[in-house]
Amino acid sequence: MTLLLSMREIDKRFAGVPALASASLEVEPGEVHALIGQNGAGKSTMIKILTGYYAKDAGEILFDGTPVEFSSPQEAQRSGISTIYQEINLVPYRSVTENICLGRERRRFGLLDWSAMHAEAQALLSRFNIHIDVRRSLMTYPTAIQQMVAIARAIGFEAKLVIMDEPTSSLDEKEVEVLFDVIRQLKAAGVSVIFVSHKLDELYAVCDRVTVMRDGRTVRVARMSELSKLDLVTAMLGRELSRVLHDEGAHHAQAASREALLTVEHLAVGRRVRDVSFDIRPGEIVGLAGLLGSGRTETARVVFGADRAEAGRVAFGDIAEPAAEPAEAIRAGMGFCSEDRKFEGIIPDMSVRENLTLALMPQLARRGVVDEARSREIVDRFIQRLGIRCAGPEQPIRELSGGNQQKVLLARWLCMNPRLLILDEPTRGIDVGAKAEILSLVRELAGQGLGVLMISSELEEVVEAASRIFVLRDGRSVAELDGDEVSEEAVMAAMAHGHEPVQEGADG
Amino acid sequence: MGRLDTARLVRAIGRYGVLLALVVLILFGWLRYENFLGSYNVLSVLRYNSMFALVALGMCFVIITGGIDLSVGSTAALGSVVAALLSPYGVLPGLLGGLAAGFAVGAINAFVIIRLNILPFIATLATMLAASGCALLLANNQSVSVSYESGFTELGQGDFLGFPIPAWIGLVAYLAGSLVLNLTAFGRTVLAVGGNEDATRLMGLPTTRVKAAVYILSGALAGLAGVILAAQFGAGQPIEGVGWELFAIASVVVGGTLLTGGVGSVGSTLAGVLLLGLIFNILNFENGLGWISLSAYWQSVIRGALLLVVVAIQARLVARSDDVHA
Amino acid sequence: MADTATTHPPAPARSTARPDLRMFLTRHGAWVALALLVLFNLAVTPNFATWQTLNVNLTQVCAIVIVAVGMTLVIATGGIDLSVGSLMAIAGALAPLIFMGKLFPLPHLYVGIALAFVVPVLVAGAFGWFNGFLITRLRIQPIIATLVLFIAGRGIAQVMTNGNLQVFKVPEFQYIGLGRLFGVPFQALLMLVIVLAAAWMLRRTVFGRQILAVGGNERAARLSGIPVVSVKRRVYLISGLLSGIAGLIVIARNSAADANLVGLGMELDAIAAVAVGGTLLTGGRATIIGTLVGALIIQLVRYTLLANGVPDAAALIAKAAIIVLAVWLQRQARS
Amino acid sequence: QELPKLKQKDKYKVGFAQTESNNPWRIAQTESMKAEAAKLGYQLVYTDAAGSAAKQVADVNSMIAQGVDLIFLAPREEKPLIPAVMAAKKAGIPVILLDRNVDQSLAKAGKDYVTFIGSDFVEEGRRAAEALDKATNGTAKIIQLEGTTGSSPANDRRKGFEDYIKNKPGMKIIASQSGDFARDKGRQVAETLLQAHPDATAIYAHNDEMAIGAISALEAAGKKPGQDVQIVSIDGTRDALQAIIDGKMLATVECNPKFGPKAFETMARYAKGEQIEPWVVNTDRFFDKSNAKQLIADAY
Ligand SMILES: Nc1ncnc2c1ncn2[C@@H]1O[C@H](COP(=O)(O)OP(=O)(O)OP(=O)(O)O)[C@@H](O)[C@H]1O
Ligand SMILES: Nc1ncnc2c1ncn2[C@@H]1O[C@H](COP(=O)(O)OP(=O)(O)OP(=O)(O)O)[C@@H](O)[C@H]1O
Ligand SMILES: [Mg+2]
Ligand SMILES: [Mg+2]
Repeated sequence: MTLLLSMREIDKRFAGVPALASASLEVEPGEVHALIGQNGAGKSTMIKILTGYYAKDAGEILFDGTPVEFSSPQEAQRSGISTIYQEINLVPYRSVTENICLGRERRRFGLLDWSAMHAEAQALLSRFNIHIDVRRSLMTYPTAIQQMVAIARAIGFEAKLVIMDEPTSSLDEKEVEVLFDVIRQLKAAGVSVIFVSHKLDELYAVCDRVTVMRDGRTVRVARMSELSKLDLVTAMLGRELSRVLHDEGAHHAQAASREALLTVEHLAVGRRVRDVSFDIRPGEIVGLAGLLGSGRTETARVVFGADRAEAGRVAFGDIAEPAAEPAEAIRAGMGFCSEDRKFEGIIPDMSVRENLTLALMPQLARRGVVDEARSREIVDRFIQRLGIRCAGPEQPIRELSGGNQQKVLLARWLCMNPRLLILDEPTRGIDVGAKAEILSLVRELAGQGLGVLMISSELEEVVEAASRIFVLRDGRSVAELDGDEVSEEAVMAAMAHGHEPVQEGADG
Repeated sequence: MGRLDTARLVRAIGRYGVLLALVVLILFGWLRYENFLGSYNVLSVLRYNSMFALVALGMCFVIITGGIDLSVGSTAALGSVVAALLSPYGVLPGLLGGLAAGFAVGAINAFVIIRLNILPFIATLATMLAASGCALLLANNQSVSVSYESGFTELGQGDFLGFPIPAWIGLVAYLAGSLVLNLTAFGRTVLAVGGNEDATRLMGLPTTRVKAAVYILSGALAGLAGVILAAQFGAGQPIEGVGWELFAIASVVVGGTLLTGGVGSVGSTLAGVLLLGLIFNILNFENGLGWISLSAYWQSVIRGALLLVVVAIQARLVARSDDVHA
Repeated sequence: MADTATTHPPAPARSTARPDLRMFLTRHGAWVALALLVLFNLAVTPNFATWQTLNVNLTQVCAIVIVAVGMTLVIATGGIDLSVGSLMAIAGALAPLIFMGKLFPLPHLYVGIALAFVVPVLVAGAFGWFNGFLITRLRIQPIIATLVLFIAGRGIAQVMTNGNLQVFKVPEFQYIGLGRLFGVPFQALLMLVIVLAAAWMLRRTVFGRQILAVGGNERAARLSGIPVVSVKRRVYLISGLLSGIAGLIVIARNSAADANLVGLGMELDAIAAVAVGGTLLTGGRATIIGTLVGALIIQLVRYTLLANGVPDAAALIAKAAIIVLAVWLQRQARS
Repeated sequence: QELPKLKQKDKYKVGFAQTESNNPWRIAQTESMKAEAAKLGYQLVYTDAAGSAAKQVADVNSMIAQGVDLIFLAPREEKPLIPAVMAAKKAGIPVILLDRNVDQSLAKAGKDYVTFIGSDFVEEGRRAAEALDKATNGTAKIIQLEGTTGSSPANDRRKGFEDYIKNKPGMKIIASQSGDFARDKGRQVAETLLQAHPDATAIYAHNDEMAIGAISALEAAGKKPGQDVQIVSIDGTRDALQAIIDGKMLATVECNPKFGPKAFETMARYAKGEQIEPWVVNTDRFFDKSNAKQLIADAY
């Protein structure tokens, strides 16, 4: 069979630092091809080179049998390569329709035919079981919807190859299932798919073959079925992943004996959070589970003082009032790692060091002057401890791979020694090795008395890490699962009970 | 149900806040001053402000892409000089000459911003200096008479169906502008580029071309304003146009367009132009009442204060409509 | 897993081996441009290599640099301040009113002079704070918020003086513009102190870091506990204070305060200096020393064109070309 | 069409369209107009074009809309104000021009507007050159500080001066740059030009403000104004007269801003039906050390 895509011996350096060294990738027609590797292995770079976003330093690319060198994503798209990039790359202020239809507008009498385009957008989204008002601006929808819009946009183009760079990192399991159906439909229609993900189970569910990258090189190409999970991980990391033990029972017992660290009662904000109550004790990891849009993020933001509560009580330690500003919450000993890395997390032009010590600055300063030596020492320690892959602490954070940025943001809060840490999708886009590392770190800190509120769309992760789980549905707490009750099935049941497909705007 | 309706209302007021302010101001003038809504005053206000309207239209497109064009004032001056120099050869040469001059400045802006990768603020600040230098050189440091024989002055001083020709030109430009922004792929791409340029590029849209186009459009419209300037006042004026860019930016922003790009409306820009233009007119009428003979200094204080009131209200409304659907 | 970083081959040292011309230009573009200008003048301009030339250029650039330092901080937070020129006019109009005893009777001339140094600067600062208030509290975009005082501020100064020129001869007050310390113009020393203090502040202090964080990503900064609102208000306040100082220097130098003209067009000069110096106009990155160099470049360009008799119209074009060239040099290797 | 007539009334509503108010001269002019109107009890509609000819036309139009009886117009420029003059004529409102005229090929005094009251910028430049010529015996290396580039006083004062020295072989302009009619800018330009041309023996400034700036530039460069370098300029401000008394300046040609009395007097004459001459000449005095001391009291 002739190959649809063949990238050979690709080299790419950024300011002298190699990101790709003789990497290769081959995709057959009509297959779903997995591309995996640790954070910073070069997957996204490989894709951006293919679509002409970056220029390669060396190597050749054959697409559909002919050598190509796209100079812009536009050109790649015209040749039949449709791409969903890792960071959601859409235009937040514009409507959902525009985000889907830009670039292939419907026209009537030479002018845009809005009604046809709205219909088309609606139709595309309904393939994903999403029924929203496509006229509203994209930014009014949560990350997951935005991700689906990006996917809908990409498959809306007539393409021979669809590239998905971590499309599932902000989706929950239901949505992921829907996405897989769509991928299978694409495959049946003879379209090839490149699928990047850190969630290994997903790969086994849809992918035919896999290319494993490590340090900018291609280290393994195989049929998915021929490779066990363990082999896959070993190939990725270059060594075996020693399973981190699940010592939940121990600190669970310890936690139960103490006073509540955080108590939230009947919290309400706008339409998203109507009546949420939960509590966290020191040393305890509490999970907040729920479907997309159930109000978890909003709840967390209010607790942290980023948004104002309309009703309800938040008590943290001996403070009875909800914080009015994040600064206040931070002073009281809270940390909050936002789900939106790009817009609420990194400060792109600042170095890794400055990003990492951002929240710590007041403590690092003596009479307003930053103690650089201490900051350097702390940063070095955390780069070591979390295995952050960067050229050095002075590298601008925007040059880091997505996963490594996430680790820096985690470190921003860990270095504060907080009493309570709120993690909203903390392992989004993080490779298996690092994920295990982060989870064990969180557990270790909890062992030292840190309270953790963990929000994650990966049920498995929540269930594994948390000793108690509160379930939200439509902005209300509907269940509390403790100790032995915690299981994926139980959470799922609580989440879904009486659940109707989330619909928006229908009642407007 | 009721809640949603108020939400919508607030949003609508936010969007049409300028319009509301405009209506209030007109009512105020009508009640307070004699002849304020007389056809003489209305038509001459329209005739005069049509130049600013054209410049603001171009600025609106530029700002929507997240850029800015400080060169419009001196581009208009340059356009007026070129048009005046060519006016003896007829209406068309004068018109095209002015347009071409504006087009050229716009193209230089586009080149400097896109090819040399220099921020719009600085690039257009430089062309603002350069265009005014060119205008002075071409005009030999003096105003250049237009030809009164060739009919060129009709473009600025003439009427069509009892309505000033410059106002017609402005009206047509705004209709076309609104059509382009809302009903063509180009217009939508302009909005997208302003919303998130990188994403738009990754979405496979021709961001470079669109950006180049808006600067050229802005230049050409400024050139057209220059043609009207020359025709309306019978002279190409190399030193006119000072502060036009700020007037245009203010109109666009008062109209509710975000300077960060991505959101904007052609119609409310026009309302913004009329609002700011009327403030000058009203101050002149106020002086005529004889209650207080305002010195020019108080006038600028009042203008600043009025601008503040308008943008503060606008900001409030936008913030509230944000809260509603954020 | 704790040693992930070390399982990778160590990243090669970042191209220290290659003395790359492009890298050099990026880092020192502004200095290179300045050096080229000086060389050009040495070769072409008559009587360039004299102390008096240095003196003339230094004293002419002081006001711009002082204002541009404030502008750099404002721009670093992602804002802009168009009102600087008007604030200079207000401070400039107020000072003579005070020391000439027109506002309130003075017990002693020296009291008046002391107040004339302090009050106008504080008033300008208060107006700067007002800018910050509009931007943070009413959430008005900086360019428009400061446009308000750009328009009204000069009007206020004119109203205070009824537009009249205030002429004075008060050597004690004029020391700020005419005095010399160890043979160096006092205003140049003042400028140097301000530049160094601001540069140190931006690099070393928490406040400096906060300014850059707010400019780099406001939402992230807020979620990291940075008091975004107060950081912004403070930079506009500083910009106002510095404008006030610059206003005093200008009137002292001229023995006259002219509310109509003091600081006219200053905002564009200052912004141009900031940009030529290599500060990103979108915020998040800034260099004070760069701004100093940028202002020197612009000053020297002006000097060169004047001294060589380039007609004003042509000088405008040349100035434009040089601004573009200088900024382009900076951008070269960054992309 | 005939020149509009003015009815005789007790009280008039008159318009005064000022060009700008950013310099002492303009402020003195406005004050003089306002004072005179107040004295006569007339209602004055005052507008300020902030330096824009186009806005000034719009200002005149708003006066027409308000139905004033007569318009005093201080035209920003010769050509672009023609439409304003014509619009007023069409609306039946007489116009009197102050301090600058409009292009005579397009509009004529006595036909399109009543008259022009003012002095002659070209003549002012010529008289300044003459004074310098006499003081230096026809030998001078001159630095010229021009007014705002493109403005008509700058162009005319330059023309008058340069025309005069054309046939004086000993008088040469060695540098000429714009100081924007402003003291600060004038000083900075003078500082630079003196650095590049240390051999200069005279400075001609298009107004007094720049001349004062030049004096402080000379002092900063360690030269003696009035001895090493002669300075002539135009306007006749109090500061300039003081400088003449102090021996720092050679002479200044008056350009009197106090238009009020003459303007309203001319208006009254016109209302009575008198035939007005096309140019009501402002006789400008000339100040040097012979008369500066006596006259400084009524300088503005
Ligand atoms: N613009 C850039 N400038 C400098 N270095 C870069 C740039 N983009 C990527 N890199 C570097 O290239 C390497 C590969 O990055 P890439 O984004 O391709 O990783 P990835 O495999 O997609 O990782 P992840 O799973 O975290 O998304 C990383 O070390 C990163 O730091
Ligand atoms: N499938 C959907 N269809 C329509 N609207 C949705 C959907 N999912 C979420 N939303 C919107 O998002 C709001 C809640 O978002 P929020 O971020 O608070 O919840 P979340 O549980 O944290 O979700 P996420 O996991 O995406 O962060 C809902 O009120 C709704 O307006
Ligand atoms: Mg990636
Ligand atoms: Mg969430």
